[in-house]
Amino acid sequence: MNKQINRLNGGLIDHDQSLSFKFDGKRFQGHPGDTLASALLANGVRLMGRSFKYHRPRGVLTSGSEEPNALVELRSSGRQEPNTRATVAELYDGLAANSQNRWPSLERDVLSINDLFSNFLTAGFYYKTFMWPKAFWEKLYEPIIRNAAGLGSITGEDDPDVYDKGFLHCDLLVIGAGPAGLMAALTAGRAGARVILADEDFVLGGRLNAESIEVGGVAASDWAAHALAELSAMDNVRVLPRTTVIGAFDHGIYGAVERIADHLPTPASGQPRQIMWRIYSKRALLCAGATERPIAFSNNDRPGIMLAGAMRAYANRWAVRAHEQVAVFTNNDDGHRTAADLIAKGVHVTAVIDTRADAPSVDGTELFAGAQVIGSKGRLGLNSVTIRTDKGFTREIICGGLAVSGGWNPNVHLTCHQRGRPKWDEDLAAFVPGDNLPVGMTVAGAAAGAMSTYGALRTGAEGAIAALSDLDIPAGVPELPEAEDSPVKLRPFWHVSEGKGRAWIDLQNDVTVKDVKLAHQENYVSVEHLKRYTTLGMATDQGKTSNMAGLAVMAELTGKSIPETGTTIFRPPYTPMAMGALAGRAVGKHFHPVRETPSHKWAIEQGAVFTEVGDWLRAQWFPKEGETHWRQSVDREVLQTRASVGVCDVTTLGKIDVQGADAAEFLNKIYANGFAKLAVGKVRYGLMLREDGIAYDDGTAARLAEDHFVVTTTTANAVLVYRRMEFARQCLWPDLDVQLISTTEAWAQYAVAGPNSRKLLEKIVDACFDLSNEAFPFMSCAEITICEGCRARLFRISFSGELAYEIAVPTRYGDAMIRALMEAGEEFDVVPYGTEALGVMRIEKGHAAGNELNGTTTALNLGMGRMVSKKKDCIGNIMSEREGLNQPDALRLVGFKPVDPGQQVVAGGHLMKADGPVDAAHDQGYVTSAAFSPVLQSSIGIGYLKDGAERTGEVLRLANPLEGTEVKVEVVSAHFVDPDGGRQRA
Amino acid sequence: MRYSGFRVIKEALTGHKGWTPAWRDPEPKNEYDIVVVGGGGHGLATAYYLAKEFGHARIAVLEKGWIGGGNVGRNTTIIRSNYLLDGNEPFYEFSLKLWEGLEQDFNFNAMVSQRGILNLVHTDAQRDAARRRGNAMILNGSDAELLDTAGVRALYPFLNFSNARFPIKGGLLHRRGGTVRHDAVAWGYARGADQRGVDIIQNCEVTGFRIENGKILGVETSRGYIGAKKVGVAVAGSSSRVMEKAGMRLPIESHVLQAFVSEGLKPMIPGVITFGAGHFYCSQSDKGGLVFGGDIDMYNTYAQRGNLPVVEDVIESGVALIPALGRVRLLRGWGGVMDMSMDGSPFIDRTQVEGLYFNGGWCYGGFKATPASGWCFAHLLSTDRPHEVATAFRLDRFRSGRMIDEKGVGAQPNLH
Amino acid sequence: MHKLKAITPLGRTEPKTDNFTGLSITENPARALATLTARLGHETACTAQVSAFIGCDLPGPGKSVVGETYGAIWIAPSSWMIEADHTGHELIAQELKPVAGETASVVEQTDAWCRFDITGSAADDLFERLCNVDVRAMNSDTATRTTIHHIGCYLWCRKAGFEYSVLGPRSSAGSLHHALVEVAQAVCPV
Amino acid sequence: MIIDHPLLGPRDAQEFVYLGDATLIDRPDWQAENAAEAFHDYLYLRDNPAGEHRELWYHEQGDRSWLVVTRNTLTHEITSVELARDVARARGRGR
Repeated sequence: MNKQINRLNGGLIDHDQSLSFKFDGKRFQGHPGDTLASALLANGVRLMGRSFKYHRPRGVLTSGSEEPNALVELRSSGRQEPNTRATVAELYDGLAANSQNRWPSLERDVLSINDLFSNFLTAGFYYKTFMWPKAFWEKLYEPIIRNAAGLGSITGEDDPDVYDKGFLHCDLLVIGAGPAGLMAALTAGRAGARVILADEDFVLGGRLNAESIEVGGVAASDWAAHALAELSAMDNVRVLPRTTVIGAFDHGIYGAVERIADHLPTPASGQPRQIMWRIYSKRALLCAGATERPIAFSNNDRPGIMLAGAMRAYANRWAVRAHEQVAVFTNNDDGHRTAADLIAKGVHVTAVIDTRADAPSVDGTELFAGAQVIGSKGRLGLNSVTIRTDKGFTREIICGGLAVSGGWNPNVHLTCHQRGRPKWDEDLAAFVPGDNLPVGMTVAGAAAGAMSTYGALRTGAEGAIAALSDLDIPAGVPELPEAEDSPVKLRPFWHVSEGKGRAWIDLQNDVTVKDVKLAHQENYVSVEHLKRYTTLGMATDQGKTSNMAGLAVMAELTGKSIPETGTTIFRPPYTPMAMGALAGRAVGKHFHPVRETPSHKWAIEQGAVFTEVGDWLRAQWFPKEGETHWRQSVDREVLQTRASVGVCDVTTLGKIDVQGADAAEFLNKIYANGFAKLAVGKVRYGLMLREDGIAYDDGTAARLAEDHFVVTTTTANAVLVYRRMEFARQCLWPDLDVQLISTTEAWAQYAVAGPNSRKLLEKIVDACFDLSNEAFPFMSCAEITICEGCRARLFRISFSGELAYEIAVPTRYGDAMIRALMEAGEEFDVVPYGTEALGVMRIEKGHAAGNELNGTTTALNLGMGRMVSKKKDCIGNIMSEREGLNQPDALRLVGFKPVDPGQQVVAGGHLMKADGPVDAAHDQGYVTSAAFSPVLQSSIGIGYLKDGAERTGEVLRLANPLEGTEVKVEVVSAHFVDPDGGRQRA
Repeated sequence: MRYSGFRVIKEALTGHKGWTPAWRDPEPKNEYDIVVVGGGGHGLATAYYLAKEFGHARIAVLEKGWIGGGNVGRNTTIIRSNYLLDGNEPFYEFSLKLWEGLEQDFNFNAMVSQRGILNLVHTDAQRDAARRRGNAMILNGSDAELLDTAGVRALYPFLNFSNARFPIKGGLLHRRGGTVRHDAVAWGYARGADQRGVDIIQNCEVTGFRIENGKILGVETSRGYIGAKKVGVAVAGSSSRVMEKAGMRLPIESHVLQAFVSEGLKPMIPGVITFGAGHFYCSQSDKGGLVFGGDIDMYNTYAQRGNLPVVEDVIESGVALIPALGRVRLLRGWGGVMDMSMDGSPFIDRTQVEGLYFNGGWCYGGFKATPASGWCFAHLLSTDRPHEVATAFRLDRFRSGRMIDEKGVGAQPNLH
Repeated sequence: MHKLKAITPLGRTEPKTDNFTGLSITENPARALATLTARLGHETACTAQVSAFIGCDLPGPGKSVVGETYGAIWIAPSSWMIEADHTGHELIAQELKPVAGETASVVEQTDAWCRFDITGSAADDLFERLCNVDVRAMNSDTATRTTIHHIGCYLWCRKAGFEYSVLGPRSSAGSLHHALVEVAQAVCPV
Repeated sequence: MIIDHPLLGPRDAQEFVYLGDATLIDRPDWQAENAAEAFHDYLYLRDNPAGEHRELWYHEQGDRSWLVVTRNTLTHEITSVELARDVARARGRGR
């Protein structure tokens, strides 16, 4: 058991309770309130990771979500999370993490050899080499690069956790719960507004918890806790800790991820790991604080070198010293706070090095004003830094920790998510929110450049009042607590020029000052080119601590100002977020909802095999005992239907109820063929075109009354046809009296097909209805009753080509009806058939379906050219006349039979002349659908052939080079079975 | 300067002092033979081939912002030649062949990596369509293989085979498809063009065309008037805005396509996978990030940003296909503005203005087309005749009814 | 009575109930539904005649009403879903058509929908994780179309914060039920 | 995005299906002499403005109203939302 050698007293951790955790297999102790990073530091662990490119040893740089260095693999198997920032990973008992991007161990990483060759591996070096020999890139160079690159790994196992999504609504969304956010939420909450306060941390208060200051006469962290207690007691305020607002989207919509269970070993039973909230806000106040930036100097990346504010936060909040001896390197007064706080905590501060010659004095340590750090020593952790004093001498300062402060950058990220640009503030030497903010967003606190505690409290309150006043919610001006209000005193200083080693800017992607210089030298000067060429700011931290320095160096080189040099665009998410949260519960079997047909339960009892048709599950075939191959089942279903009778659930076809005085006129415009004169009690096949003249959908329309039709659509197009019909009704012909409503789900509909279908139905349909061919001929429809009074609809239509009906009852009776049909049909050996047999029979009849209606074919191609009326206004008829669609050799739908009956016609094969070449230039067409016809005992197919109507009898080659087959096929009529349609009219 | 491994070593040993600018920043001249409007991938490639293959001098590329800042700088890096229709496939096959020799040709490592593209199929109808497409590809000289479930599993064992809403029934594998380091394409062409004397002029926005008697004379720009014998416009994403200045209305709408990258991971996905039951495709970059995308945001926009519903839609599909992705973190999303044409296919054509040529309508497929687009546009600009693989990309094809509609969804750009 | 025996949308003979701490979810197949859509130019007459028949005013956009026998939800301009007890009013469409006459189109919709009644103090917590409706601001007697896990539904607030009905497509009853129950488990910790 | 539905108030754009330019309401006269050319322009050519755009959205997961939304394609600001049926009548598509 290791001792927590760097643990101090106090802080916001529970010293009385211990948590046990492992890092790289080694066991440590921490306390509730710790992060993995604070606990490791407490245990004297400075080395936490390896950099991306050179595998340099790295330690923690920050105490927050901007961390570039301390990335670990947390948890294991399906829960393994690579690239987890130790600085925000909340410690729990049993936590296990491993370092990453190293082999075999963090201390001895073989690929740190890259560092020796770093002079060859400068920015963009890979664009200039690895080109010869040509084949070596994919075979040799690239695999090596890929294996060396990447950071952590996932196991590839399924993530076992679930994620929720949710939707929240508020008047005011306050992003960040530091002094500004808390004061804003208090102000708005007290005014009665609906407020959401979200903060990424697990203890709210922001820097109030990291500083040794007082607010309102009490410790700042106590003030934060009191504020939070008041907010939590308000019904109109929702406080979301552990919640990162990841992006600002249009019209006041924000995305936020709440981490429900990341601080637990596993989520509680039934609980999601995280919730992705979509927040609809009328106003938003960004109180996201600021991020400290480092100063680059030679070898500024050794473990132990961290941001001054972070080192202070570790001491004040987490009761951890970075090391027993630390030094401070700063260009501003805030760095001095770190020295003072650490000295007060009894840490030995060996020096304060301030780049400013007029630096304020310090107590308790030595001040080097006007000095710079020009180097550092220590292999896996910092031992000392070398400084150049104002007098030009060098001195070595012993320190195991160096606190660096180059000033603070307001966290403007979310202000830029809608492509607003921040503007430059000379006093802060930083970008502050620009004028072009997302609509409804304002900014307060350090994010707005108000860097003092009092400034944050004040602007937070003012921001809330202003936002609510937009919404006509009066809010009282709160009494602001007393707090420090020190001005920012800083002299911009970005990097130390002197030094033998590399000065690191982007610590994760290993981008140095020299790399920026090289980019400049090669004219990658635009900030976007700089970023892309050097990879600056493209790591998991998205350059939160590095982008500014990169810009500053480039500005120096070009002689332009920093704002002239530009800023890269911030994009969502604010910090990396688990993809699981964005997927929510729509994964695995629940990726899409399932639609079940009315006979679903019955079909399961029959042992049916199901297939996905859109979201529907349909029975594909019904295997019988002894059948070992699906073809046996399908052949039987087809043959028995054609011989006697079969039943198929066809509920999935779209049904649209069309009523109104102008219903017939409306359908006459929707369909290419005529509907005005369809008699009541009759059904007609209808072909719908798109406005561009291409066939869109087909189905039937049944006229139940003068002013009442029921239209069917294909399963796939049900929603789309309904949408188009609404468009036609509302936008094209707004004064036609038509009412539309979908009734797809309301009716259970079964096809009853085969020569015995009438006999079967006569047993079901109530006796008062005459089903004889004379009384109810082909293409009739009627509202009837069955099974002693159950209301039903009967249509005499046929997809199979047999004498056939479709019968519909209210869906709740659909299960009983399939059972009744089967029972009544027993004497006829009735067979249930699935989509496969349905498909075989329609191919045998040459009926077009989805494969033929593929969005590029016209009525002419389908052989229905004459159906398109030229004598009326209907969608698509004008554009169907374009000459390119009416070429003499246009594709026509025809049938194909293999010359050798033992061979197979394949859908997707291309047709070539029997004696011509096989290539694209000589392509004659393609087969769209194919099946084995048990009736013809042959493979058959239908498809499109150039000038096909005139080529009956021609033998072609069906080329399928994809699968290495070629079959001779004969062109035949697509109507393989009963071409004159006698059976369906019987 | 020629790039090579030797040169890299030499420079490393001599303090990297010898590297020269990858391209110059010249002042615009008063007049050029050919002005290419648009310093994206297509514009730069056009200039490169005009100089290299068609022997032209006095060429300028005018770019409103920084070169390579359009879709060549914001895409999912995929190259492929797996189109169905004869109007398209020969063109994309030509493009793929150019990719295969590109790096040696322009002496810049763009990391062309033919790691294979797999289009998954989940239904029998999809398999039929895949077979038709695969055959069309082979008949046009490209490559394709039809895999069954086991074949897919052998390549990608971590896909959802056990608990999928839409089970994987196979896939169409196009082995020569792959990925390219996208920014490097722009830089490689820019450097190659620059070395052949092309003036690449950044921060130079074209504000108008000077046209007299139906003939182009030059372009008005934010840096003054520039005369030109011929002007080629290659500004996909902004085509309508630019061509409107020449009085043209186009069969194009602008839409935003979002794309995403995850945090870096150790190698996991060797090739490119396209889901067949949802909007999701994915590859892994050499740096380890999973690069993925899905559908466009559906509404007309010129804003280079999208909204949450599409982000969620894409990632739902991603996690449904690869359940392990739930744990992977999304690092960054971005949006690029697409020229969505009325049939989903592009234009490389003359206009009614003599000497004014148009290249656009690339939908979300412009990146893979870059070499062929540049070559064919250069061919058209140089010879006034379309290149043989680009004869179908005419602006008047809707008038005559010769659409090239791969998806078969008709005149609705957001569905292509 | 005819011989065909009904099953519930979840495929059962009796409706299913799931109970959680602070929440119950009950399948309700006992309501008959029909859509009523006024014909062009007959909007006023339709509203008057049907309102008189059902004994309460047909509600405006976003609203619902519950009368003694009939209830109504606004679903589209000049269009309502009318509901009544299934046992006594299975033929609700046939009851309404003569009342509306030529002023409206009436379509039976009973079995187009499955319905789940959700009652309990955790109802708002449930719906804020299911649909983008501002459920905490929803008033009693309002109804809105929304989507729950990609399923188009009506969310009907019968008593604000406490009593809701969800009407979803009958074919997706299983998926809708799954969504409700899974999230109920998450918002109602045992 | 949020579309302020004229009858139902603010609704997430996700509930809607987008079609395109509102000129799709102005379907040409099928009997006009230049019908073929008019249909070509109607169906295929677009202003595609960078700025204010009148466009058609369908409230599929709502009340099935087609709406004409005036939205800026650069900023996404929505300045007006009308029922498409009213717009269609105003443009003379009524009887």
